[in-house]
Amino acid sequence: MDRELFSIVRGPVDPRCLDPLASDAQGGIVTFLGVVRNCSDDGLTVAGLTYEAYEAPALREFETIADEARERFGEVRLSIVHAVGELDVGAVAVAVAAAAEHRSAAFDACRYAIDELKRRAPIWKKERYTRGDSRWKSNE
Amino acid sequence: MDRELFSIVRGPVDPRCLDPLASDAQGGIVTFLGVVRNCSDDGLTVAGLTYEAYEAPALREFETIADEARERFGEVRLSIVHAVGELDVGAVAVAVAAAAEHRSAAFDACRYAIDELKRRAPIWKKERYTRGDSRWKSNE
Amino acid sequence: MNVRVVAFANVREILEGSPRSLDLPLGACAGEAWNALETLFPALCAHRSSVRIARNGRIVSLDESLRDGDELAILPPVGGG
Amino acid sequence: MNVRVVAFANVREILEGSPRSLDLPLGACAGEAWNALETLFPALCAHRSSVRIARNGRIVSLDESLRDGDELAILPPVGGG
Repeated sequence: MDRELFSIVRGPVDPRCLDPLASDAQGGIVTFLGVVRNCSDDGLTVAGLTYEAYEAPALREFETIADEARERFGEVRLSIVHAVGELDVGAVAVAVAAAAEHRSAAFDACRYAIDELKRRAPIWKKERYTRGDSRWKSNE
Repeated sequence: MDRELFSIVRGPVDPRCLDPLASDAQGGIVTFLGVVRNCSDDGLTVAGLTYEAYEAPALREFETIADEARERFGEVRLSIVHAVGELDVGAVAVAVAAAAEHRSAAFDACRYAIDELKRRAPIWKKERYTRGDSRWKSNE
Repeated sequence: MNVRVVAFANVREILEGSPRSLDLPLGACAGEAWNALETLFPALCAHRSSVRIARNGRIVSLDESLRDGDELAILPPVGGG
Repeated sequence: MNVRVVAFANVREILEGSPRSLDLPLGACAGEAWNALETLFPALCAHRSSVRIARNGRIVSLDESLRDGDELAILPPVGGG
């Protein structure tokens, strides 16, 4: 039960870090990977993203979110890993995995975790554009 | 756009076969892995599962499900891979990945695909128990 | 005429070891093919209400007419995933 | 008393290159700390309504009393994921 992982890593997340979440009692594993897109929501061509985090509070927030998911969706195991630093287009910025006996709880917990992470975790993102400038982008 | 994969493989699914689904335009990738559990829904200890498929119609059904997901959830790419043959506990029996510009469509499409696969795809499963017997199990 | 029979899961096990083709009168429908199979394998009766029949890979109703050389598949309730 | 100031994203850029500690009267609250920062960095005014303040890693209201040695974090709207 302690192969859950809550982590902030420098540079792209390697999704294989989520593999140890699997266990013989869990039939469904749902994974979300957030990948750096080549286009911003307002249509600019993105060269990459730079993330920064208030690390210790962010990790505590990950664990709180996982606790809340367990309260809501029953026995489920979660891993949450977020990148900081400079990421290129195509890099994995965030990886969330939820393992549960049945798939419904795994889907619900994974979605809850990424939604809440984006809403609450003290992490910030700067979009760097190919035209040369850059801009901090919040999720609000 | 043709790095989608619809496949039936002999033996456990290697989830890395889903990796080519990622692209620079897709910001969210949701993956579902169905893993062989060590316990049946009626509490028996499971030694493994044996799957069989009506292969060509099953593959057509995978593609139909992907088309339906696109109609419902917009631009989304899907891969669906299912195992046949004998699988041990812990093996991946089915892998579904959905990639979309934003995470909501990716979650919805992945969940739709696995729900419909279980409901409709011509695939059958026999549970083999450690006590020696075995039983065909339908999803109904 | 002659149709090839394929079956899966518990129904496949009932048919196991039998010839996988079925001689039928010209113009027979899927329901008649099922009845012929039930006569050969009485254990199939228990599955009558739960199986579906596919003709050349597509689900059909029991009144679907068959042709020589068709592949007739007997599909019990599915269990994928 | 003295508190350490950490800031992130656009607020961090406004404070960049400045000493990261702030001298405050004994018993000052988080709001007074913010006002002191605004006086030093007028560009912060535009962020007054959107930032949150954390004391030693926990979000607090502006009337939260500070202690010597606290870590005061200035958090603009988040953008993780």
